[in-house]
Order: sequence, then structure tokens, then C-alpha cells
Amino acid sequence: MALGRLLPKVGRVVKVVDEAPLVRTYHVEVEEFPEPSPGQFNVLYAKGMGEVVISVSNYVAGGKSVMEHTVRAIGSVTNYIYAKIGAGDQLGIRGPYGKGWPIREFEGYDVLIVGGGIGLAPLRPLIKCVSEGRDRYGRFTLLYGARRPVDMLYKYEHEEYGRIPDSTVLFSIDAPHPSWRGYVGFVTDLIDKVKLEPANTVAFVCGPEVMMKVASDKLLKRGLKADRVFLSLERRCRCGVGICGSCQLGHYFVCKDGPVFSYQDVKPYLAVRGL
Amino acid sequence: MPMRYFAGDSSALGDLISILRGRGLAVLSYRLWGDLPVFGEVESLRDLSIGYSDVQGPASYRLVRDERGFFRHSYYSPKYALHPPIQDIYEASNGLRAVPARVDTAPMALFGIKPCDLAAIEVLDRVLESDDFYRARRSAVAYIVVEECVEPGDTCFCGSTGTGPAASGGFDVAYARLEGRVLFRAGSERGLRLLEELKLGEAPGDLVERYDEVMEEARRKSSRLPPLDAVIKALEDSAASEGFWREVSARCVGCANCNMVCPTCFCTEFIDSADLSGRARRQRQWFGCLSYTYGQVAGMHFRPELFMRYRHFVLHKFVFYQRQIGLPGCVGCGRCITWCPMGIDLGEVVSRVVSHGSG
Amino acid sequence: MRKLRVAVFKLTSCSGCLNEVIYSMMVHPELLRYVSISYFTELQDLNAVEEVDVAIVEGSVVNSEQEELVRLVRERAKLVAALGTCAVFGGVQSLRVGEDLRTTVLASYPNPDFIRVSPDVKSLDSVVRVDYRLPGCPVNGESLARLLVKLVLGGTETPIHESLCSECKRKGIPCVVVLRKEPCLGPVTVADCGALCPSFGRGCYGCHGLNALVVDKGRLEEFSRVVERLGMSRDDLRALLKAFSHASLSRLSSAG
Amino acid sequence: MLSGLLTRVEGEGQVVLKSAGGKVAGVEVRITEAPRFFEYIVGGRRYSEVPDLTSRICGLCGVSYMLTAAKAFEKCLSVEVPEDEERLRLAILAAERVKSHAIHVVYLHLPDFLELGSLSELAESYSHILRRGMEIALWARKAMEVMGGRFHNVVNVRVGGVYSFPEASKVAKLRQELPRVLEGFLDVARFVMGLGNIPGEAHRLRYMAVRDGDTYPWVGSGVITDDGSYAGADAFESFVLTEQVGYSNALRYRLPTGEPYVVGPLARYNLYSGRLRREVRKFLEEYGYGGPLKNVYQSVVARIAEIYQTLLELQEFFDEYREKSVARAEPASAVRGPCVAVTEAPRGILYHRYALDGELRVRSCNIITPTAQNLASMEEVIMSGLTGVDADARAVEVAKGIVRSYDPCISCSVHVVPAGCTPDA
Ligand SMILES: Cc1cc2nc3c(=O)[nH]c(=O)nc-3n(C[C@H](O)[C@H](O)[C@H](O)COP(=O)(O)OP(=O)(O)OC[C@H]3O[C@@H](n4cnc5c(N)ncnc54)[C@H](O)[C@@H]3O)c2cc1C
Ligand code: SF4
Ligand code: SF4
Ligand code: SF4
Repeated sequence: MALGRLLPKVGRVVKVVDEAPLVRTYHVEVEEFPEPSPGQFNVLYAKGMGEVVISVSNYVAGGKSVMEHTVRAIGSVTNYIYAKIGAGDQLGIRGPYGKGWPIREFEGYDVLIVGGGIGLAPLRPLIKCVSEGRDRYGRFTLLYGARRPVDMLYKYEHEEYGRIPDSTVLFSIDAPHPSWRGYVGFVTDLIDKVKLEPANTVAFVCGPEVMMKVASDKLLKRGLKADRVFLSLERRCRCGVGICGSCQLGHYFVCKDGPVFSYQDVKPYLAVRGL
Repeated sequence: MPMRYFAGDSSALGDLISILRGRGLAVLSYRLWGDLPVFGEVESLRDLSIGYSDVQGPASYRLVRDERGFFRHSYYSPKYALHPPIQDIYEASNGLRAVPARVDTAPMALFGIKPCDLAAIEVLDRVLESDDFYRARRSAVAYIVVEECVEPGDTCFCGSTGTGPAASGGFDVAYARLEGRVLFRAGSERGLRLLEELKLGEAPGDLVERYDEVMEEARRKSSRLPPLDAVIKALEDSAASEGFWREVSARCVGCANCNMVCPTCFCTEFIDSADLSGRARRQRQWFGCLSYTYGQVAGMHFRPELFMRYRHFVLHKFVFYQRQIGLPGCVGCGRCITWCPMGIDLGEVVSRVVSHGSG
Repeated sequence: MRKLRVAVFKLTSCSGCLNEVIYSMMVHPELLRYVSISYFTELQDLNAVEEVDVAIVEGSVVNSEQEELVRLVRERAKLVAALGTCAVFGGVQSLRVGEDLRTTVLASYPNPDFIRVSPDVKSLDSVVRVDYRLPGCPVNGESLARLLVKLVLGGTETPIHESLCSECKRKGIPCVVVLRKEPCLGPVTVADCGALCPSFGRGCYGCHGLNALVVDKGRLEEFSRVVERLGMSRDDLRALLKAFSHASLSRLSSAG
Repeated sequence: MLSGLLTRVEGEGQVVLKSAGGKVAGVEVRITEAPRFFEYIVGGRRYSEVPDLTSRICGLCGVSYMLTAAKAFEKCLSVEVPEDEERLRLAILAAERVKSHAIHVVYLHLPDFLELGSLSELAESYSHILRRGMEIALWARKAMEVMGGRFHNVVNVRVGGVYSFPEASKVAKLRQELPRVLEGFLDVARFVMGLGNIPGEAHRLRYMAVRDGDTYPWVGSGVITDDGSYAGADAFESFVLTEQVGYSNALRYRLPTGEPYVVGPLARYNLYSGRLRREVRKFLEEYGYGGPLKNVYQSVVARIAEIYQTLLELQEFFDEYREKSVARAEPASAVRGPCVAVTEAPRGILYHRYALDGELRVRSCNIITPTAQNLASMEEVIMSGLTGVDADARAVEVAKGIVRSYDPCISCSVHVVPAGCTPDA
């Protein structure tokens, strides 16, 4: 009996990029790894310390594929990775797991992306997907907010986002900052500021759960249907493949049935505090 | 094809154990270890807990010596054998090359497990379908022999959950002990061949009749919950009612005994360790949703209050499992009632949900 | 690998947990190669309160000298770990809290001025910020060793918070309450001892401390009723909780 | 005034040398550890809870505290402890003696003979000895875990006996490992004895130990001194003189004559060496130790003898061990006679006295610890060697070395309060 599912492959960190305070992107090279689709995640293993679930924030195909993982140091394993793992070091890696964004199902639609903070990580492959297959989608809107300008991810790409044809890209920060000339306030406020054609729009949202709820409700108010609004949810996630049980949300296993859900599917569960 | 019943006496059970052992199988059953009801390997009829009765109530379990007694189960369940409490997952010593732990796959037979246990195995089979470690242990089970519950215990409610007191499928042999006689039936071809090997006679009509009567009475006794669909409906409706859940869980201390003894609770946590020579080990162990860490993430908590975790337990058993795997996750064994040190009665809670909903 | 700079301090305690530090070094002798110990009176003569990566503190704080020391330690250590029930909760000596100190001391010592103790017995985290807590009277040596190794490697432990009962059931230990009808504090006690007392057929007396993340006043009241029926009086339960969970007990919320 | 923080001892203390004209003129061994008022905190507790509480007095010899408390109550509540349970308890006590001595000999005391300051230095130069010492300590730990549950604050001692018998297979495993432990122990012992630098000049010393049946001493009916005077356990408190000095948190004790006395391995050895096994005596004779030990530094010899003796006693216990079910002997409901007991903790005589009220709760209590009894002797021996010598750092080191050779346990010596926490009725 092959006991493979929980075994990591050996990955090598080929590059580390500082993104924001306590946030770095780790480019991990690994052989014979299935291609992740946008919104899927990997499980990274820091030897002897434990595993963490991290979205694939970019994928570069090749003989050895390279995947980018944007990690925020916030707990035991992520702090360890932040402090100890650099270019040339190894990280265990398994995946890709979960159901990603159903972007292929929505060819021809206008695409709206709403991201908050570190939540931009799983959305990043979507941006790439839309920009690379530009003719397959309608209008592209990206709304991204962070607490402070420094907390924004992928600052080195923001200009590129703006160059995507037929697109609106808006950024926000939570509180005024001398260097900031964009919007100040919640990213969800930006939803009111953009043109939407509800019948023909699909929305992809990721950020803190409250922000996703506010965003979704606003989008519904603007006429989007709940089954066209997709969220990437988060719960305590240990095994990543739906057997350890810790990520359950109602009857869903966030890792296996998600992390991407349509708002329609999870709305009743999200409506109950602590369910 | 009409069901074929065979008759024998207790010695036939001993013979059955011998036959299974003769096939090189470890025969696992409820047995006594000193004065403790455990689940482990048995070698002969003598090892079975026949002649004992388990008297169960909320927060109370007593074994009494009683020739005519009937033994149901203990805090053990087949889960201990199929989904062990602590398991090694892998070790990595050479860089990050992880070597999977060996899973003991010596062939075994589960013997004298109860219909609720059988139903629980079916639940685990589905929910742990993609768990390689579980599957390895599970496929080592060559035979399942079920003892039907002619006398349900005071905390049992398998009649309500439809998981007992008779076995309905997924077994090889089922037997019922009826006043010194034992009635056998096969649940599979392999089971039938086993019974043939026992060389038992066809059961006489009166014994079969007696069996039907006894099981009917047992079903009645073990159906103390409101109808299952009413329970499910009421639970769904109750989910948002914080006050109700706070109240029914007010006596809970979050010890997670209920999770640990529940034959269908499968959640695990992972433990990592290392040494300084470059070896690392990953293990997993049972973890209860009533425990604090369940729902906790770095920097916040999705179920910070105990009532939320308690609610999850109950809703999961009756509502969410149904949606996950098409079966109720509660098999009505009553273990969580007996082994809750606070004596919280799930059956009562569920009944209260129903009356709360309609009242 | 740069050596991890460690200092080990003892406040008011029995030194038992310090022995578990030594035990960790016995089972992982390599640790000694990767740590440099700047302070550990039990083991070495040279002691100075220097800047360190990790300060391990055993014992409770019972006087102002200790408070000062602990503040100094906090200033100079990147990570402070509270070792054992005394440091985490106050420890058995907390049983004296609430009695009039001066009379107690006067009744005992002719010269009370020399006895420098305050009326309260404080946990470490009521004086300074604590990064890691490892309760137990004594701490579980295996857990401590695992933590120390991880600290040396540059990481830390991923905490799992559960009650003693989980350990009991995982080990298949018969429940003292349900099976033997004896009082046991396991249901409200933090796990990590390996369910020691029940494995010897006796009730837990709570030496790893109250599971205060879960148990609030109301639940504790319910629990008191249960153990009272099993023969442990409220006063006795209260005393055990005070002995091993003083800091948590005094902060218990009324809803949790 | 010159002082040195006491290191490589359990707990917090200080040696202070007083000088006059640059010469040592006086000494104070100060116990600066904050008291924990143990006699006070057991007040009001039911007798059955007391052993688990007193165990917390000391992180090295908790079993002695538990057992002494248990024995005190067994006496006044007329509990017959079944013999097998008593033997098991004594085996746990024996494992504790091995553990305590092994740690002291190798980790705390050996650096003095090698003139090293720390464990890391020891680890660098004498790793094989350290490894052997560690094996003894780890085995003793395992023995305590198997029989008592853990290394300290064991959970398997109760008033009336034990809670359960360990599995025979686990005991058999300990027995199996014993030859290797003995071998390792002999390595360590030969190394220490072979150093040949254990001072031998006579100190003026008086001794006291418990009087035990006919074995090397563990528990006793009372105490005896080197001149043969005997006091029953009940009379112990009036037998010894008690004093408090202003500079220390611990009380101290003297013989009726006012002389300081020594308890612990040295005292036991000098009073009972005739009861040591032949192997043990022969081993000591190889190194020229036949008669009484006269210098406190030689307590390391006594510790070595006791480790050896105790390992052999444990071997016999394991060989005869059979798993049983516990009797759960219950005490009488009324108190008869005083609740007192004396036992030999690793560091010497440990005395407990309790008074119980009608509900069998502690009304008052007095505990006299080994280290407290040794304090006066420590000061005397220091002064006998240092009076008049230059009061400098070297003198402080000498003083500290003397104190260390008593293996003082400061955590336990300081808990003390004199006559009871609540008024004795
Ligand atoms: C589908 C998904 C995608 C994610 N993508 C990213 C990402 O791209 N970048 C990023 O920085 N973070 C991401 N997270 C969150 C990330 O998994 C946690 O921050 C991380 O697990 C914290 O682990 P820790 O060991 O440092 O913290 P600890 O608090 O020590 O956590 C212990 C364990 O709990 C689990 N856990 C803790 N927090 C979380 C959490 N928020 N979500 C899930 N499991 C958790 C993990 O298994 C972790 O090992 C994602 C989470 C999910 C569920
Ligand atoms: S929830 Fe309770 S009654 Fe239902 S299967 Fe689990 S333990 Fe048995
Ligand atoms: S066993 Fe009882 S008290 Fe413990 S968590 Fe379950 S319901 Fe709560
Ligand atoms: S069972 Fe309880 S009292 Fe016993 S060792 Fe464990 S935590 Fe301490």
C-alpha cells in the first residue's frame, strides 16, 4: 500500500523576494509536480517544524516547475520559514490541492477581483490568467486594498496590472499615509466606485473573512448573483486533503471542497457566527 | 433468495474464532483485560466478554458478572484498530526525503463487534476514503463478524439512527445470542462459506421467530429519539440560535471525551519533532472538535467559544455527515453519553432541539 | 550553526523542572554543543544575566527582588519561556495566598524582616510578557526536550490545547470518573503529562493546570458538583485548583 | 565580607565569609531562597492529599517527602500497609536515592575534584564519565517512571500503600538493563575513587541516622547518634536543639550537647557500613576505605557506596517482583497516637509530624529536613579549616566546596517554619 498522500516532495528555494513587513515570496523549484490551477494551494513542510498551507501565487512551467508562495510570518511554522529559509534551502512540498477559481468556466465574462492584504496571493494567478488570455474575458477590474502602502504585495507588478487592456485597477489603504495618493478606506468601498455589468460579471474575492462577507453582500446588492461570486476561504488546515477534519465548515472540508466556494454555497454557513 | 439462518450454541462461536485464527488472522474483539473492557486480540471463546453485562448510564459504566448478561461495548471501538489513536506518518533523516511509516497490515478479523460499530466503520470508510493509512488498516480486515444486540443498553439509541440493533449490511457473519442458543446468518459469500465450515444445522422456525420478536423489542427499546428527519430539520433550524446552544452546552467542560470515544469521530492533529542530527518525525493523533484548538488559526479563532464547538459536534453528527457522505454520523451507540464525565446526554440534547424547534 | 544563547533562572519553586532541563540535555546530549548557557546556577559557577536568545524561568514570583530580576531577564531575552506550573500558574505555594502574611510570618519566624515575601504568589506572565508556557508540576521532560530542540533549530512548538482526557482516551486508559466513580480533575486540566495519574488508577489532581481557555466560572461550578458527588468536597477541589492553577483561577471569566 | 552565590546545588543560597584584619573570622551559610511555608499550606488539607503536596517541597527527593508523610499518617490512623506495596514504595525510594546520588556525584560534585567550573567543561574533557553518569541517572529515571510514574512528584504513593503495581514486563526490562547500569556505575566509581584526591584529614563530626531493622537504613522507628543515643520518632523534636539565625531563611539543629551533627550518606555509612553488601565493602577496600569516613569531602565515597548498595537491593527486588492488584488499605477514622515518621531521604533524616483534627484534616505540622540539620555542621567545618586564613576569593571557593560536599538541597531546607502553622491544640 502506497502511503504517498501525506509525503512531501523535496523542493528547493531558488529565490526569496521581500514583499512587505513579515511577508516574503518563496520561489520553490520542484521536479515532477502537477501544474496547479489558479487558486489552488500547496502544503509546505519545514523539516521538523511542521506544515503550512500556502496558496500558489505564481507558476512557471518547465522541466522543473517553479512555484511562488507568498508567506506571512504569523505563527510557529511561518515564523520559522521567515527566519530560517533562504535561497538554496529545501522545503518539503506537496500539492497542488483544492478547488481553485473556476476561471475557465467563465470565459467571455467580465472579471472582477477583490483582494485584501495577503489575500492577493491566491488571486495573483488569476490576474496572470486574464492578462495572458486577454481576448477570452471581458472587462477586467482589480480592487486591492492593504492596511498600509508597505503591506501591499507584488508592488513590482502593479504597473503591469494597470497595463492590462480594458481594465480598471484601483488600490486602497486603510488609513491616510503621506506617500499615498490613492483611495483611503476599505477596499470594499471601491466596489461602489466601479462600473459593473452584473449579468455578465464574475467576481473573485479573497481577504479576511469579514471583508469577503462585506464584499459579497455589496456585490449582491449591485446585482451579481451569489453563484457568480467566489471566495477563497480559510479554516485551520492541517492535512490539506480532507482527512484530518480540522478545516470543516458546515459539511465542507475547506481544503478539499474549497478553498474556493461560490458565495451561494457558503452564505448560510458564513452567516452563523462560529459555525 | 430467502435469508438462511443457522443455529448453534456458544461453542460455535469458539469454533468460528478457531477457524479465523486458522486462516492466520488476528481475531479482534471486545475482551476483558483484568477487570477492564478493552478491544484486542482474542484466542478463544474464553476471552470474549460473555457472561458479563455492561451497565451504562450518563457518566457511568459498570461491568457486572451475569451469566445471562449481555455485553455491548466500552470506551473502545473498532476505531482503535482501524484508525489508531497515534500514528507515525513519516520520518525524514536524509535531507527532506521522507520515508513513510510502516503500517501494520497483518490480516485481522473483527469479531463480535456491534451493529453500531459496523455502521461506524461504514462511516469511516467513506469519510477516510482517501486516507492511505486508514485504507491500509481497513483492507487488512479480512472478515467482520457482528454480534447483534438482543438487548440494547440504557444509553443506546441505534434504533433511532437506523444503525441497529440488527446488522444490515457490510458484514460477513452476523449472530445473535438467544437464551443459550446462537442464531447465525451470512452477509456475504465468504461469510456463508465460513458458516458452512462450522457445519451448523439450519435454524428451526421457532428460533427464527424468537429472533424476530427479540429484535423487534430491541428496536423499540433503542428508538428513544424523535424521528431522524425531524432531528435533522430541527438541528438545521437551530444552528443560528446562540442562546439555545449556549444553554445546552452550559455544563460541557470541553474535555473531548465524547470525541475520543465516538466510533465515527476521525479528526486528527499533527505533531512534529526533530533532533539535532537532522532527523525529523511527523505523527498524527486523534483530536476532538470540543478541544480549544479546533478552529484556531494563527492570530485568530473561528470557533473561540465552547458552545460553537459543541454545536459543531452535534450538527456534524446529524446534519453535516449526512451531506458529506450520505449517512448519519451518529450511529446511536451512546458512548458519548456514558463517557461524558459531566453526564451530558446527546439523546436528550437532540430531543430538546426538536421540542425547542416546535415550541 | 550559531549557538543558541540560553539562560536558566530559578525563582520560588522546588527545582524539579530544572531537573527536566538537565534531562533534556541528557536525552539530547547534542544540545550542549548548540547552546551556550550564560546562567544556570544549578549547573555552573559562572553566572551573569546577559543578553540571550532564550530565557527559561522556573518558579513563581514572591518578592520584589524576584520581580526586578524577572524584568531584567525580560529586557535581555528575546524569548521568555515560563517553565512549569509555578512559573505558569504560581504553584503549590499559592495556597498561602489570601491569608494575612504578617501574622503567618510572625507566627513562624522571630525575625520576620528577614523573610522577604509578598502577600501574593505571582505567575511569570503577571509580571512580564511571556512567549511560551510549558506547565506541569513538573513539566513533561519529553515536551521540554522537543521544545528545546526546536528552539535550537530556530523554530518553536506548534501548540495544541486540549484536556487531559484526550490523552487518557488515546492511550486507552480506563476513565477514573466513569468507571471507578472517583474524583478526577482530568476533564478540566490541561493535557501533556501523558495521563499519568489515571494510568496508575487514580484521579488527576490537576498539576498541569486548569484548562482556563475553555472552563469559565459556570462550567467550573458544574464540574464542582460532579466531583462533589464523587466524594471530593468543594473546598478540597478549590484547594487543588489554587495549588496548581492559582493565576488562572483568579482570572476566570464568567463566560467562555 | 566576602560572599559567593552557591552554585551547583539545588536552590538558592550563599556562603558569606566574615573577615577581621583580612583573615577569615566567621562564616554564614545563608539560605536565601524565599520560603514557601509548606507547614502552613498543608494546614486544613485532608491527610490523604498531604503526600502529593509535600512531594513538592523538593525537586530531587520528593519521594522521601511523600513516603514520610504517608508513614506519619499510617502510624496514627493505624493503616497496615500490605507488604508488597511497602516493598514497591521502598523500591521507588531506592531509585530516588540512586538518582539523587548519581546526579550529585557526577554533575554537581565531580567538577570540584577535577577543578572545573561547569558542566560544559566536564562534557568537553570527560565525556565518557558524563555519559556513564547519565546512563545511571536515566535508568534511575526510568525505574521511577515505571514504578512511580515520573522522575519527581511521583504519583504512585498513597497513605496506605500504592495506587497500582507496574506491569511485570516493564519491571523485567529494568532488571535486564541493570547489569549494564552496574557496569557503568563501576566505571564512574573507579574514575572518582581513582582520582586519589579526596581529602582525608579528620573533621570534627558527629552523626545521626534513623534506626532501621537490620537493613542499610531507609525508614526507622527513631534516630540514633554515633554515641549510641536513641530517640524514638515521637521524641525527635525534643531530642534535637532548634535555633534560628537572623541571616538565613532556614532553621538549624544541634545535638543535645549543642554540637552540630551530620545526616546523610556520610552518617549512614559511618553508622551502618557493617550492613553494606560484601561486594560493596570489597570495592571500597580496594581504594583503602575500610573504616569510618572522617572528612566531609569523603561523603562522595559514601554516596558511591550507597549507589552500589541500592542498585544491588533493587536487583533483588526486581528478581522477586510479582504484579499484584492493590489492596487499597483504608485508614481508621479516628486518630490514635502521634502522626510522626522519620525516613532517610537521599540527604539524610527527614522528619514529619502532623496533628489531625476530627475530620482528619491537618491542624498543624512540622517538617525537619536533612539540609537544615546539616547547616550548623557546614559552618563548623568551614571554620575549622578557614579560621585565620586570608579572606579572599580562594577561601570562598573552599567554603563553597565544603558546602557542596554536603549536597545541600536549599529548596527543601527553606520551607521550614518552627512549631506549626496554626496553633497546636
Ligand atoms: C487555502 C489556504 C491558503 C492559504 N494561503 C496562504 C498564503 O498564500 N500565504 C500565507 O501567508 N498564508 C496562507 N494561508 C494561511 C496559512 O496557512 C497560515 O498562516 C499558516 O498555516 C500559519 O501557520 P503557522 O504554523 O505559522 O501558525 P500556527 O499558529 O503555529 O499554526 C499551527 C497550524 O495551524 C494551521 N493554521 C494556522 N493558521 C492557519 C490559517 N490561517 N489557515 C489555515 N491553517 C492554519 C496550520 O496547519 C499550522 O501549521 C492559507 C490558508 C489556507 C487555508
Ligand atoms: S455521537 Fe455519541 S451516540 Fe453517536 S456515534 Fe458518536 S459516540 Fe455514539
Ligand atoms: S465529553 Fe461531555 S463534557 Fe466532555 S466535551 Fe464532550 S460533551 Fe463536553
Ligand atoms: S494526571 Fe493530573 S495530577 Fe497527575 S500528573 Fe497528570 S496533570 Fe498532574
